[in-house]
Amino acid sequence: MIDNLIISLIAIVGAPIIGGLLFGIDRRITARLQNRFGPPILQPFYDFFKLLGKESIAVNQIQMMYVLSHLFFAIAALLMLVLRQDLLMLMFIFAFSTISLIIGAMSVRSPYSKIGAQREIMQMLAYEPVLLLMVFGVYKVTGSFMIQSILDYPMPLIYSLPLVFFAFLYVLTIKLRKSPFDFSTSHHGHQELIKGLTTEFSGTQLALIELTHWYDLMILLGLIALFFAQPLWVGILIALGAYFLEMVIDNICARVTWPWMIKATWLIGVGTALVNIIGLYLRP
Amino acid sequence: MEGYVLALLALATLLPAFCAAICYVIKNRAVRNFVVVVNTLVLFFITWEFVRLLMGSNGSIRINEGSLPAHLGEVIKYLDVLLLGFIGYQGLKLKKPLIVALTLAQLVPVIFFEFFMGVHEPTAAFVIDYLSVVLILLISLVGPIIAIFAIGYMEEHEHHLHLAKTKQPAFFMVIIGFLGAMNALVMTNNLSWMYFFWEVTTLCSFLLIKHDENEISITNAVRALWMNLTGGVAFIAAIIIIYQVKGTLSVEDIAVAPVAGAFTGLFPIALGLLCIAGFTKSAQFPFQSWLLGAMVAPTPVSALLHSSTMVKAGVYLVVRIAPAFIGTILGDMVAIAGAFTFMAASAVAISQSNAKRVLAYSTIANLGLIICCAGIGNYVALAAAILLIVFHGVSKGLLFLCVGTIEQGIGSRNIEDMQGVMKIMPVTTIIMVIGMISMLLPPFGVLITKWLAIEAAVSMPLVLLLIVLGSACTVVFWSKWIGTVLTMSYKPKYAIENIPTSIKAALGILILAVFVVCVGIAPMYNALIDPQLKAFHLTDKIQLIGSQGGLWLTGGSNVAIGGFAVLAVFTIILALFIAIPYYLHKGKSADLRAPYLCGENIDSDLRGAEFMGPGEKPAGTLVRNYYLTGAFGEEKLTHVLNLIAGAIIMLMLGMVIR
Amino acid sequence: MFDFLGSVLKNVISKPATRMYPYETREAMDKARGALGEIEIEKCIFCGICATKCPSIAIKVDKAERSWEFNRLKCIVCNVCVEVCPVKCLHMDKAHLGPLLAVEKTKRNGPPKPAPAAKAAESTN
Amino acid sequence: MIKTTIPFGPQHPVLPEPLHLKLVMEDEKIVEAIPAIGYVHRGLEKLAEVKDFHQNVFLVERICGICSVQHAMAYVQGIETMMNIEIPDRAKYLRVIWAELHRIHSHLLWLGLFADAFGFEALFMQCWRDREKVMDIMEATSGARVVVSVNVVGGTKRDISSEHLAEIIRVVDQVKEDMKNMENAFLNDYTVKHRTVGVGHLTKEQAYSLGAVGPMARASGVAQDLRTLGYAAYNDLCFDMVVETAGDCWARTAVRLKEVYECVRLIKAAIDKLPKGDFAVPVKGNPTGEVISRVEQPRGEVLYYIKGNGTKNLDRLRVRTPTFANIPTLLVMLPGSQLADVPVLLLTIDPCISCTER
Amino acid sequence: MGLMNTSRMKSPWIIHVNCTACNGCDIEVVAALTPMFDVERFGIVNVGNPKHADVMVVTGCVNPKTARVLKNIYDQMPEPKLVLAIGACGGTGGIFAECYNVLGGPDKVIPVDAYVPGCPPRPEAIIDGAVAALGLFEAKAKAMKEKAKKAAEKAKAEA
Amino acid sequence: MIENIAEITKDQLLGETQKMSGQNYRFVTTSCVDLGDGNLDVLYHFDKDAKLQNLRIKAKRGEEVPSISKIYLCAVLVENEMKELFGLNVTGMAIDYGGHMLLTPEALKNPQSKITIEQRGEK
Ligand code: NFV
Ligand code: SF4
Ligand code: SF4
Ligand code: SF4
Repeated sequence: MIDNLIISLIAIVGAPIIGGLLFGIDRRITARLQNRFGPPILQPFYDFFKLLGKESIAVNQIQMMYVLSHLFFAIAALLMLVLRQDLLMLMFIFAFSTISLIIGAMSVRSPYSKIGAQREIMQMLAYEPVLLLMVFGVYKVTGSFMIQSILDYPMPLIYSLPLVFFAFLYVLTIKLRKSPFDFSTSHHGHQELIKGLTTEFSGTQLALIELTHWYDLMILLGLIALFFAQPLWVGILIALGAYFLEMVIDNICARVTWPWMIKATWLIGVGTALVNIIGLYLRP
Repeated sequence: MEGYVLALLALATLLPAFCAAICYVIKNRAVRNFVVVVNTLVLFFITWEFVRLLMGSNGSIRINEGSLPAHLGEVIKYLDVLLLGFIGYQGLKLKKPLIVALTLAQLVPVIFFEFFMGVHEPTAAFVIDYLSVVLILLISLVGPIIAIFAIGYMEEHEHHLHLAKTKQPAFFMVIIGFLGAMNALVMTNNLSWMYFFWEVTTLCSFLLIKHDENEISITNAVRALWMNLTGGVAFIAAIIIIYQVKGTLSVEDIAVAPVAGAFTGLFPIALGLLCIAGFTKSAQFPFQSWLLGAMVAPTPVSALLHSSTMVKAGVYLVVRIAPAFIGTILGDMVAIAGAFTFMAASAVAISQSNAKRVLAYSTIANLGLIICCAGIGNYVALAAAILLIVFHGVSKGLLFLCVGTIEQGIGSRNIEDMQGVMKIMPVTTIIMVIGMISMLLPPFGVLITKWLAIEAAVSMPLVLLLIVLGSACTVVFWSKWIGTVLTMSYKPKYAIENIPTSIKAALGILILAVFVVCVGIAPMYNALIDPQLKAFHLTDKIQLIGSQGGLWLTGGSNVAIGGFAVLAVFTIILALFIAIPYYLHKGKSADLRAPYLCGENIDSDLRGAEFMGPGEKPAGTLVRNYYLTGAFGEEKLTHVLNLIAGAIIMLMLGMVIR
Repeated sequence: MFDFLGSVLKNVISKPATRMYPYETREAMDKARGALGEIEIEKCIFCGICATKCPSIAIKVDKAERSWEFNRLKCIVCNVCVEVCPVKCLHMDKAHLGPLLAVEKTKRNGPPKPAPAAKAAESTN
Repeated sequence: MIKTTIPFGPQHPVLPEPLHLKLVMEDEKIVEAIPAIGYVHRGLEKLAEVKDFHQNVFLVERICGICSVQHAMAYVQGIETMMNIEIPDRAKYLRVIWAELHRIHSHLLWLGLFADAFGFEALFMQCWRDREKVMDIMEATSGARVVVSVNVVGGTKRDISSEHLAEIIRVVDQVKEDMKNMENAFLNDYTVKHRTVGVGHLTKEQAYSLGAVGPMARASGVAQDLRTLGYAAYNDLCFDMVVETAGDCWARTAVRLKEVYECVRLIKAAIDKLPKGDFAVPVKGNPTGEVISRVEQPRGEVLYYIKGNGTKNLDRLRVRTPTFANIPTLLVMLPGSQLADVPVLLLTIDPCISCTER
Repeated sequence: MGLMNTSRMKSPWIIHVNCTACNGCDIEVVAALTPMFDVERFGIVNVGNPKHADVMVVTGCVNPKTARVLKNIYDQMPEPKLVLAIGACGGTGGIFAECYNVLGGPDKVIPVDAYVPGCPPRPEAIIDGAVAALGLFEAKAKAMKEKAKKAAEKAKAEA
Repeated sequence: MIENIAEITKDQLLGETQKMSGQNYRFVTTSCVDLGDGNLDVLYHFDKDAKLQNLRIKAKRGEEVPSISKIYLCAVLVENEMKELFGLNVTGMAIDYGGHMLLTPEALKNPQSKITIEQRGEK
């Protein structure tokens, strides 16, 4: 019990620090990929604290609540991860976090954030099945939904779930809102929806959304690491490698459109994951 | 003891019937309201007593044929014929040959079977086990609340229609009678009696849908009638076959796990027919259209049909006989059919902008999931099925009542018109949003059952894929609806809406129920559902236990292989609930700015919905939700989906025959 | 899909194209038009040609007051005044000028015009 | 059925310039798009009537910073015809060199912004990085990066020294090299093609009857480029027109990309043939009469109508810019497209609102 | 002074508002964001949304239509905020100051904190301007706090 | 000085334009010139194979001139502009901005016409 408490605390405090740093490195590397010098590595933290110090303005007065629930549920999902709980429920909790933001974005009357929210919903429509299928593949291999049992499983999951891993990487691009799938909101504001989902969030609210991104990143990287759970450091290295891959993909793709994304994700993501899973069934 | 139970039983069935009669005879509003309230209270009491008695018993409360008044069987037989006769008469009156034909298709076998075959009625006429009690709980708690809601609603409704003569007496009669029939249906152990109550619900629903007596409601009522009569035909056919094969009509004896070699011959077909009867009643694809058509009825009717009665009869039947086909090809096909309906209905719901139709499709989807779970038929799946019956009933009842209230408030049931309803009807809106969240998100029950269903469906990849795709679709239609009703862009002067007391009471009780069933999921599961599952004598290794404020799956060795601590997540929700009033209070209008409109807001009006358009003319902004009609359009999809669903059912029967 | 991969990877390993201004400044181009330099007011004869030729009306010359007033924030750095000045008392700086924190006009007053006045005084005398 | 209505612009990160559109949509399909302009209208044509005709060169350069060289060129050529000034040959060639350098910068700028419109940040950065090389050479030869002010009535303001000429050749060759990479990304990349191929299709007839000009028209197969008129030194440089026939955004990208190569060729040819001698002649007198002067801008044909009255002020200076002619194509292209394609379509006409509204 | 202030200085997010500019300044502002000058080194990002921005970069003069837009965008920015006016137009209206549809520089509509002269100013000059403007953040933040305090007191007095 | 210019009356305008369109000319633009005292010259420029063909009509400020946007849709912008800046009353435009395409309703009317001293004083 006490162990769990300590682990949770470390996760809650440590995740955003590492996540923020990773985002800083991301921005630096992205800059380098574009032949620029790039911002300091600590830039995300500067942004975060600056945002905390801004005047709080809002379009309606309970916007903050959605942001908080966006954050809380992301933390809850992270805790489920570090406490090695049910993977499937983790996905649902994680989805709750996103839905909070969607509802928050829809509750303000800005047309851009509303359309951004609609697009985010479409993204969920695209990636949710893949995430659930991934969980299912994990179960098929380990015989349990608990993350604990993945860690206990003697062989890295990647051996049995290579295609599922690929599908997950695919979805990761959507979840991290990287190009080519950055249409609900993009980290640089040059798109038709201004900032999409986050258009009407500013100051502290935006800071908290940033913070949630950091948690999200850690959760997703954690999930990647799970595929290589034995030994853990390989998992972490691969997770970082996957993140680098995302950065590169971000920089060599144009933004596609969401109808294409849904089609492609259901075909490629769901397809490959299914092939893998059916393979598992056929395997004696 | 026996006598007391008998009295309770009589009360549960006959009191509603009696109250119904009073409602019809004494056409006085005050009396009617009084009767409805008394009926409610008595039903609550009965439910409570049943639970108490069941807890004290060894698994079920049984009432033998012998202790019933003599000739009850005879009476029911005659009533049966009378009922069919009445339906046939309705068909004649409306000049619908199809209905007459379907009635005859039942009447002939019924008369033949009941009067000429010399049927042995089973000894245990009524067996009330945990499953029955769960449904009684649902029927007798949610049903009367909807009746209470109807008091306020119908007043307004009739006011709206400018009726010369009120039709409320008939309305309340049918509604309350309906509850009695449902109660009897879930308690009886006699298949042919169940058939009688089944047909009573069919008739009641027909009368209720027809209530407004305009062209469209009559058309839709007729559609509901013939579809359900089709199910009735399947039912009576199944009864005859079962009696031929098994020589008994006792549900208890039928619903046992098949011994090796028993699942051959005609018996599986009978089970398949019963399933089809269940499909029609619970509006599975391709029989979904009657339930959608039923939306024309006044909202309490929809609420009743969707939450606690009618459609639940269908899934009840399937779950009830599920042990008989667990692990067989029939079970697999039922699971596929259910999962397919789940996916199909969820997908079509995306394209709907009519709130009630969205709810209807969601109902169909959830019933599909229940049936799917019954088909999968392992320990976890059946637990999911029964839990979902409860959660869905409570939440859906609530949602329909909310939509009804909002519809009367804003004069539209279109989701697009609900933008900003938060300002006009804040309380109803918040209740509705909680209701919707309870259909979609953790830690509420419906999601937990979806989670259980997915965890249970691991043995069937196709079913799993369908569930997974379907649940992605549910996210779409719920979240856009929630977002729409919550739209508000400035500190509104909350005009707390003025709604009739009865509606307030109904909404209040139901929202409480939503929370109670979720918070109390572990005890509820342990007390009511686990024993039932034990009684099914399932042989799965994976078990479900309720502890630590949540549900946990365990493998053979008591190690958790999955689980969810509901209470932990409730803590977060609670924290958020504390945050709401804080931020409501904190937001000063000085901090509130109009939304960004590319710099062309007409003025700094906080409503911020207008911008300066071309030619210096003001224009309003508006964002409509996406309905993806290109991909998920109802007209386009329905035919295809119906064909597929029909094929699945044909396949089901075909495979069983082989 | 991966047509740009080579370019970005090349970018990662090569040095960024960024000029590290303000830490490193590059040399100003020859004849670059940075900003109009300080007027050599002693040379100016207040003929007003610069003011009339300036396309942006950034210069005001008051002959009587012997003042030359320049609005830096209006100047479009076109070099015309430099070209037309008969006594070449204006010149163009290659480097640009720093930001201003307020609108300010540069007003330069020439030294009082002693010679003709003295002459006039002499002649009357 | 209620339809989604949203404003797009005037302050919008996709477009650096203020253009407002009222978009009416069904889901994300545009059903109606009405442009509103006037956010950059200054009334410059009127101002030109009170400045003298030499000063007006600086004024018309500031109609727009992206195409200032050609604006000045069109203006001074107009005045020169009116006043019957024959400028020295060297000035003609110098004008071509600067104009084509300017065209390269404008096209690279557009390519970058276009890449940004479909969310390809790295490509945007790459284009602008290469554009900086052109800007540097501009500054070296003229003293300013953007508004170079090299054209004056009667010739050019300065000469280009032979070192700078060599430098120019080096730079344009380098740009050409770098362009090869980008060309691949722009024309072959799957995701890019997903966003450009078939988007904003205009047939040849549509393009012609809507009065499209420049790359817009040439991408639809309308062979029309005013450099064929042979003003300045274009007659001697064997100018090749770039024409594509697909008529969609992809074709327009292709036209502009290939025009950069053509510019490079023209610059090198001009430097090759650059005659020795003076680069300006003195100007006396004032313009009088009416004249129409046309020049091919990066975005297409610009038309100057100038009316002089014998004084140093003009009676009327009228400018019809290419974007002005291309905006009507939006009225045809936008309805029926997707919201996500709006930035792409807006940029595909290479909008320059400051030119449009003057 | 303090974490907050360092952060403010190190993370100025800009919104680029093109009023009635000739594009000369605009492309130089954009050029400052691109590899050669890369102002992201200072944490500057063009967010394009007033609700996220700290610094407004205005190019061009204002005409009646853009005056309206400019005011609106400025009002939607949260405090503390700065305005940086670019170019001759941004200062006084530049060469267009005498046009019939030009009101003058943006300081006719909103308070401007720093001006960058030039037509157009080089990206280097724009960087200089941004750096100079950032020095004003501290005072702005203080003023904001003061204002908030006063507002709170007033609210208390009313209550 | 301008080649290929035909002087026509404003009643001939639509017919002549129709002819131009029949000969497959491309519409370039119109130019409006204020001659003082409310007299306007309107030039219509057409182009075929880089050869210009011009029409010139004379009108008074406020006078009705038919729109050619039915023949050449692309003329709407310039006709709206003439209406707004010169006060030429162009009728029957395909898209009518109601005289507020470029300017706000509060702005000076017809700003590009020759403004007399008194009028300018108002501004
Ligand atoms: N439109 C336009 Fe221009 C060009 N090319 C010109 O006249 O850019 Ni601003
Ligand atoms: S032109 Fe030269 S001398 Fe004449 S006023 Fe100007 S600065 Fe002085
Ligand atoms: S440089 Fe040009 S704008 Fe500046 S003062 Fe001299 S003439 Fe006027
Ligand atoms: S200052 Fe010069 S370059 Fe900048 S907008 Fe004004 S005229 Fe254009």
